[in-house]
Amino acid sequence: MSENTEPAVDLNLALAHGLSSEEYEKVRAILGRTPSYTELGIFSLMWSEHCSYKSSRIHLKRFPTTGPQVLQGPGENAGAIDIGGGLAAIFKMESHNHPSYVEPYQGAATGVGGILRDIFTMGARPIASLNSLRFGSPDHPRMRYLLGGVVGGIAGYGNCVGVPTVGGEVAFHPSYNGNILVNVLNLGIAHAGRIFRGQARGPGNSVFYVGSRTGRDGIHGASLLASASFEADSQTKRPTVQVGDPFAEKLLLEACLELMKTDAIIGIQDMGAAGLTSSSVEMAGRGGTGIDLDLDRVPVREEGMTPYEMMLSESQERMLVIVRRGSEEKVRQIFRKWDLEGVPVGEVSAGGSLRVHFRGKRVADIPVKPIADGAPLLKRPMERPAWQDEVGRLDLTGLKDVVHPPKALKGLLGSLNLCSREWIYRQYDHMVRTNTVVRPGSDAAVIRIKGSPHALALTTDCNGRYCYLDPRSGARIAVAEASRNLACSGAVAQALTDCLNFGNPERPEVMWQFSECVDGIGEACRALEIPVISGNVSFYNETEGKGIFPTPTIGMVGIIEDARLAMRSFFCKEADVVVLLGETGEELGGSEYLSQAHRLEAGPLPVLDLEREEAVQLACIEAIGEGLVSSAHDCAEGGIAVALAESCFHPEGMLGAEVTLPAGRRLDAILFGETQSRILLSLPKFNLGKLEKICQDREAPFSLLGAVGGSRLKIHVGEEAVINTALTELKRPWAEALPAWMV
Amino acid sequence: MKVRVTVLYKKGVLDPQGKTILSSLHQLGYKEVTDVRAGKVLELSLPKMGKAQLEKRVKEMCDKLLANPVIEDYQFEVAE
Amino acid sequence: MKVRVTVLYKKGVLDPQGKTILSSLHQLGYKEVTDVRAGKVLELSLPKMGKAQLEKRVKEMCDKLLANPVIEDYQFEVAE
Amino acid sequence: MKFGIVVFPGSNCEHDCYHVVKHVLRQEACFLWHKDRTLAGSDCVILPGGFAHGDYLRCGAMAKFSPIMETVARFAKEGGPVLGICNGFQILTESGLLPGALVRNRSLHYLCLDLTLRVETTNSPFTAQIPPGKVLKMPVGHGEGCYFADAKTLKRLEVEGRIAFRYCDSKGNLTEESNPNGSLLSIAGVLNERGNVMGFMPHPDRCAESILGNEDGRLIFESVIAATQGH
Ligand SMILES: Nc1ncnc2c1ncn2[C@@H]1O[C@H](COP(=O)(O)OP(=O)(O)O)[C@@H](O)[C@H]1O
Ligand SMILES: [Mg+2]
Repeated sequence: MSENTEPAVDLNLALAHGLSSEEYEKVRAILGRTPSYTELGIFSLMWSEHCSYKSSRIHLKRFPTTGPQVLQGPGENAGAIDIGGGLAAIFKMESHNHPSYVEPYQGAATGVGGILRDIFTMGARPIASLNSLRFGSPDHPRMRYLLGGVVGGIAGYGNCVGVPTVGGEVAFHPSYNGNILVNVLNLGIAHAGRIFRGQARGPGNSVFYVGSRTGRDGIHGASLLASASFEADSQTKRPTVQVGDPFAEKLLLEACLELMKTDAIIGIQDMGAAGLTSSSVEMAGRGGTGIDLDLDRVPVREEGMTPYEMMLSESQERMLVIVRRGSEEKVRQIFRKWDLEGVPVGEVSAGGSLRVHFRGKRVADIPVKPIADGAPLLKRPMERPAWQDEVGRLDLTGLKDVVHPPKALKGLLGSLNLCSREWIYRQYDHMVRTNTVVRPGSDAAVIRIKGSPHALALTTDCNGRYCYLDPRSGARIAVAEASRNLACSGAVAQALTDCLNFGNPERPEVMWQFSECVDGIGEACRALEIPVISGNVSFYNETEGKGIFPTPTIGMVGIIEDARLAMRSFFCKEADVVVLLGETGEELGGSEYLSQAHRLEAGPLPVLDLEREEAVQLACIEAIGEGLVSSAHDCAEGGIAVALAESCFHPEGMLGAEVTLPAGRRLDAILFGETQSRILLSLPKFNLGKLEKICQDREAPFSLLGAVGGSRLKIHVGEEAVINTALTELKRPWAEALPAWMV
Repeated sequence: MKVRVTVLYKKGVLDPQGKTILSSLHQLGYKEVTDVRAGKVLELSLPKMGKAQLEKRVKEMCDKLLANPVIEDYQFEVAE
Repeated sequence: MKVRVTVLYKKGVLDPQGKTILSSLHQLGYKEVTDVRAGKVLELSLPKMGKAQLEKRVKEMCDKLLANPVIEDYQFEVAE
Repeated sequence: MKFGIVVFPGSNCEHDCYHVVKHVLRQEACFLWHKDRTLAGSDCVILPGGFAHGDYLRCGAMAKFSPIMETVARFAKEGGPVLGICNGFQILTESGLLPGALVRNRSLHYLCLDLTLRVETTNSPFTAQIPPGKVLKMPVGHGEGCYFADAKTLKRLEVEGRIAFRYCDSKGNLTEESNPNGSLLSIAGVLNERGNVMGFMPHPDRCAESILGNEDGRLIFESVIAATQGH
């Protein structure tokens, strides 16, 4: 399509691009004229929900984002923290929900590719990924296909690039029937003094295009796919999904890291969603400069591509690099070595405008500042849903207590939400790079840092049901649980990234859920002193007016001082004593048990006292740090009974336990209630005194439950033996549920 | 009878395998090859049946399972 | 012109993918399918050339790169 | 001694091998770029794991044409020890330096987990230090590790004692369940005729340090070191 056959720009075309009429007027005001077709495309991308965060920005400001460890907070491609020894950990989480629903393998694969680029664009070598997945009802006819495809795609891409996938989470609930969630976290390591940023400085410096060629991939993907709900009839309008090329990504990664050892780079940014447009506008915006682009030089893989298409293409495995003048040859050389494109496509300019040229014509001329910073900022209406009070209530009178606890326990262990995830993580190469000290299957993954005594612990957490029943508390609990998982590995939480998955922000109740969750995260972060350093918002996870459970996934990273002390969650020594940090209340609200045994999703959430939480975690970390402990496991979904059973399932040889829990009013609540701030420890008896002392000093409740040993799990409540079951019998449903369902 | 189903990426969709094989062929000196597309082939064995019936059934299998219309095109033919 | 190269496992080499697709087809109710073999197809674009020349070159490419004679058989035909 | 570790585009365990050789075993190590033709004085060549050329088309299919492979073949012919790990094994079979081929796992899935395997011959530079019949624990990470060769070749391998390792259960028995990928004869590693080239699906590079909970992989590296230094 040549320029004169491009459609004429008017309000209707702008509306079709997803701009509102006010936004279109603002575009005309900024330019002082009607935009060209290409310019309209550029504005529509930059001001899409996905790129501009227009609905969420005013809320995200409420996150705490600073701390002495923070080297880079939100606003760059990823966040960075100091991990000592002159090193930085750089990490971020991102969603690829909609594409994964349409084409699970490629959708998930390109999701991994995108987040990897966000990390290595900052100068870090990616060393670990995690994935947080949500699927619909197990009965839904597409779910097997979706899960198989998503896991295959994550494996296919991550394994090939050589970045281990060391952990994650998976949950099933009908609210995700029409919108599964695929959130991927990646973490890389860089020299703290050599973090690269996405900024275009120094007029006259070259703008290089590196990586794969540009095709007509996913034009309007970011703005339309991620900024509009799915409707049943929209099947045909869905744009194509990109196919990932992990081999090209691997070459791009190595080439970029090699280039980063030179002094050629002024700024660098990946071309992910919104491609050439967002990378050039954002880099010029941060650098306070302009950029001149010559599209005739952009390497393309299809014939007849128009400027509009080139600017909007979302082809994967590409980067834009601002190269110091005089270093061009070095860049060419390195990219030639790796058989990749590496060509200058423009120059940094002083004028403060993005000027795009094609076949001798200027096809776009947009002042950068107003398009980058002037993106609409919406204060969308919020309203607490009318049904919120109702779902928060729970009347237990008339609800029968558990009759056959072993059966109930086996049912929970064999449910898709709680069963073993090994079928998934054994498809992920979780050992490549030989840093994985604690593999998937424990509370948090642990990665040693070669050349440093420290290790990093990583986890992702979120309970969507909690966030639906009480968004603020649910989000607080997600942060607390993530940090507790790290504590169980012996790590002190340093910072978090988030992926906020919500429904349609144009609905006031969704916006209210969002705002509540942001506040919940903020509260917990302040109390536990964990800053938010990066994140991602995914709205419009909605089909035919029905949104998903609000799902603010938390990805968290902590440091273990001495990598050799990294802790796992499995009982491993006969005759160790079993201790509970924290106290078991009788809180059934929101629990997995209620949902499974009584089909009830209701009730007040378990109370989270952040001071108590901190005390328990600190006691756990200190005990591990002093080498007192043999295992540590947090009590989460399924309550203490499930946590005990999981602790017995040591992958290299099961080991049983016999414990006694204090009696109370309801047996189901004692066994399966999800009271917060509880950690199960096992330790040699002679360390008990020291542990008790630590707990006293920290004011963390402490109780002796029993001892490790044998091949059965025996649980007494008060005087009564309520569970006495062979481990093999408990483990079978747990181990077999997922593979059996997948068949 | 045997039906051979060929599934290739749609035109315009990146084909990383095809691209990589092309550059290997070039390195080996087969410069005359200008493009490679890589896909899968599935050879189905079926009892004898009428053409219309066959076409209907195989088309259904392709739409439901063998190809994803979002990124792939398919075609099929009777092989034997 | 376009040449379509089809690469399938030799008889005697296990084809788990074919088997899996077969059982999925059965689950979906396509019981009439009695066997599935899964393989690769490579569509090469070449300039026009004589048949003998073409056969020679493509055969070479297959023997050297496109198929592994230990496990695979290939065949090719002019598609367009 | 000096280990040369070949880097193909898409290799991703080259650093892992380098780390073990250099920092764990305190030997010399260098990277060899696939486009070069020199082994830089290496006493042993390692073809590391990964996805050379993305493993597009077939694993190892394109890597066999890298210029360095001619040099590696010559080195092997002269009796130099060559160890192909995982993707390196696939490259060795594609290049014809080892017989057979590695095809897709029976389960169709990539598999990353610890396995047990049994050493079948100590008559090679890679296994000489391992007690005969010993069961080792090692991780695998592959999607295409199912060893295939025709009946004649398999027979020869057996007769000539060129099956180096077999997957087995923890007691050393060959069982259906302990064969993770469907390999014929449960083969996990094979040797060339002369015994100086070994292809091996498991990852000794991933289990050579106490912090990773397993040091069985050291035995293979230590065997090569002893064999070379014994010369
Ligand atoms: N999608 C996944 N990919 C990799 N590992 C996973 C995945 N889902 C769960 N896991 C692993 O399984 C274990 C159990 O997960 P989860 O039940 O969420 O733990 P917790 O309740 O302690 O947070 C963890 O080690 C986790 O990393
Ligand atoms: Mg969790």
